[in-house]
Amino acid sequence: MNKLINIEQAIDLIKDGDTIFVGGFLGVGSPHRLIDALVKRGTKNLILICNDTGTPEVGVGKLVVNKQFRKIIASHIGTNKETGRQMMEGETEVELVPQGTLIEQIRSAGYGLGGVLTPTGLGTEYAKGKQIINVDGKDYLLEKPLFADVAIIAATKADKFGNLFYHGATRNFNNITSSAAKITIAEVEELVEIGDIDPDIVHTPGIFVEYLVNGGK
Amino acid sequence: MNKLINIEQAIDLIKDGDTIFVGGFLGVGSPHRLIDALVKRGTKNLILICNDTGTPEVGVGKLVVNKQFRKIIASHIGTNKETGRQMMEGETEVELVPQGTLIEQIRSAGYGLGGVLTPTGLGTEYAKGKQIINVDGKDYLLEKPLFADVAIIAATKADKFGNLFYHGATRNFNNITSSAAKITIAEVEELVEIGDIDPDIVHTPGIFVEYLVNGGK
Amino acid sequence: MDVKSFIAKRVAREFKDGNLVNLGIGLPTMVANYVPENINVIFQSENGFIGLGPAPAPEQLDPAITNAGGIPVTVKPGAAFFDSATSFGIIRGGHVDYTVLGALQVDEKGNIANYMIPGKMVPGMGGAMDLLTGAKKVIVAMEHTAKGSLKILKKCNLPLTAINAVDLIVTEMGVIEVTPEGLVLKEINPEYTVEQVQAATEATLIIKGKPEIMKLD
Amino acid sequence: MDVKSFIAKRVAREFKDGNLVNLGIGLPTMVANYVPENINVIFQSENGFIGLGPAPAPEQLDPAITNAGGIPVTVKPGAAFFDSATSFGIIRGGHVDYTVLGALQVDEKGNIANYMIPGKMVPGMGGAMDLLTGAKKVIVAMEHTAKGSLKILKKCNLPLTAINAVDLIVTEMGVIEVTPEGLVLKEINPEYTVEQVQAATEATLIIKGKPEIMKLD
Repeated sequence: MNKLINIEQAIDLIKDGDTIFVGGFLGVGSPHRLIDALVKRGTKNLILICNDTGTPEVGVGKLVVNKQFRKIIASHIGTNKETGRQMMEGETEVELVPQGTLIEQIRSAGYGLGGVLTPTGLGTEYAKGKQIINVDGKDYLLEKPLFADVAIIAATKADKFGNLFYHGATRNFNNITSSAAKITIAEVEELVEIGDIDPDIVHTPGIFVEYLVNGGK
Repeated sequence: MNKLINIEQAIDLIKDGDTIFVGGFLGVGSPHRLIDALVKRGTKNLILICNDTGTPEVGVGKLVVNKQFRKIIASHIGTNKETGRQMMEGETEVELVPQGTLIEQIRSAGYGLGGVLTPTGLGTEYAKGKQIINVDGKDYLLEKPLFADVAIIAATKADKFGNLFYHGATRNFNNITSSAAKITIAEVEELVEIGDIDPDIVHTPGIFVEYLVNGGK
Repeated sequence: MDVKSFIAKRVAREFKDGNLVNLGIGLPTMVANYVPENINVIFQSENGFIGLGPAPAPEQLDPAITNAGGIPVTVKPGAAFFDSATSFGIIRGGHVDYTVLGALQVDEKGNIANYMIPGKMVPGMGGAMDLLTGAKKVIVAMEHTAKGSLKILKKCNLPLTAINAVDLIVTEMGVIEVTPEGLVLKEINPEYTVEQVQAATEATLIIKGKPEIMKLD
Repeated sequence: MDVKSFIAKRVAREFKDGNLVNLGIGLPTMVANYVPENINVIFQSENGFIGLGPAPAPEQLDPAITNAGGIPVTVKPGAAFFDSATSFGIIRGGHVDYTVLGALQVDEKGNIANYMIPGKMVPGMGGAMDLLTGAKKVIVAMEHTAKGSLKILKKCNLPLTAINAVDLIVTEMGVIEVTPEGLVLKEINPEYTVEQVQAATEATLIIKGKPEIMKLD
């Protein structure tokens, strides 16, 4: 059960056409080395599910600039003009989802739910085409699960079983996406021995993490 | 914003007829001093929402023995014969809910969802009367939010703002129920100053906790 | 005092001791600078924490601690970090007392448009739809017009971020409350007449007696 | 070796290195004692952790670390504690490889009844419905009959805990696989004949060639 692989082995796991989760919020808590290696590899026709598309120079935005996505599902693309350009010119399909809905959709996938009901977006254009379900007199949108083939995430610390610990605001989407991908690869700043993370403070149980990449600080 | 109150003040906050969440799993992680004080006070006609009903001598089971509930919503009552007796003899209404469904119903209430869709219980008597929703060809039960007036929970450590930390398996329902009650009262083993719990390891943000009771070990 | 600071200072007067507040990017962020010293307001950052503090001194800078705009910040004692699911549970679940956002348009039903101009600017809703749906009170903080073009309308014509969401509009001209009857001019900047404010507002302002003078202290 | 240990030992042979396994109360708990030494199996405890270890020595006893039956246990290095929402996310989300439970009745459709006898015993489903729905493989570990009364039926007549859920039935008489065609007797305890096993089974056993001899090592 050795989960530690090198970056090239990690990138081998992402195939043309795959749907990928990428952790991070405007690049904070993103797996930067994995992203750089994926840019270098040039894997194409990917579907991205991510909170945002970073900037052209930071985080997942580099993959946008390199035109590796055929579709992007995100809550915000305003910090990366290239995403907007590709959308406007019809090069890349972009689906915008409210941030709180997006994370619940991913959680539904990872946690075995058929979806959740949320009031967010009711009455707006976002709601068009979505099923409305009335619960005790109140309307909600039915939001379905979102799965991925591979999640690439970042963590501050990991033990060799894959238990993850995040510092500061880097937890964001990393924690939940690990539960909803067939393969989760965590790029970690610090790798410690099994038993070196107090079980009370593990943020992501190691069972959600298939592979570890030692990313350094 | 002084959240620290004594046990009598805490029990004053629970009124006859209230719906209460009680944290704990077979008494592990239950607020034992608050329960004892509530037994002594004898507040009546309560609705209980709890994982289980403990045993006649341990945890929330003492409140069952004292006949303080008109209704009990729980996943398991088998360790407390008195709950079964009250149910069989029609003294107390008992609604049994799968454990994973129960915690999602409480989370839905606290997290602003209209409910979740789960496959758990499909095709069984539990599903009778529940709305079935088909998502992409698969059936799910619609499970609605469960709110409470007061949550009484237990934590290992708290700072004076109400940030909570749990040791071991005591987290169980305590963490989530705090989000779904109008008033949450946490009985804590150790009370520390604000700033004395590392923000990275807080399990329950203090905004979910209205009152603290110093319970001691 | 410049116009933006004036608006931010007036918004800050709405808060009460212990309130949990989320501030949007831009002008709303400035509100934090004007919270009265005699009250304790707690700020939430939707990327994953409660207890947002001021910008760091160079030696305090921690790349893992940024606000929702990706800008380095600090956290105050008693802070707690969490993942995006918890963050938006707090938001959607009604645990945020005030959200302060800018707007492209607001109308007399409390509808708000602030996330896209079709064909021109499509940044995405980020967390705005959830905040508008979930926060107990929504304050729009913005300049009264956009270089003369009206923003407070009878009916928004840009895609809505949320319906019936706005409670209060604070501009450099006055303070407008959204009521079931329409927009009530509650306070006015003495540098303007009621007629001037109405001329800068497409919706008909309801005047109940004489509007109070906008107070900043 | 007594009957229960015999069954537990055979069940343990199903596991592969790295499997995540949840063991029910009673006989299934004994399975942990027989995991082959050359593989590493990880146990989940639905009250909130992964990494369940053996019973504590007196000096190791920690009242916060108990199994789902409330019995003190230990955790192994690499363990992680979490709340009930995460615990059942792991269960419902298909992350548990095997769940091992007892049963009152099982039938040829893989239906299982193990949580109540109406009017007699209504303990509640606890986490069983979620485990039966979510685990990748469900193993029923039980004595073949209850003091002579049949338990492996054509059709369960007690209220079901889950439909089409069971994959494998391990008893002291043999190993039975639930297939779309019905129950296949895969292995037999050489102390019994096929006729004896069939006589103790209401459902018709499908025999494909000669059943293998039950092996425990």
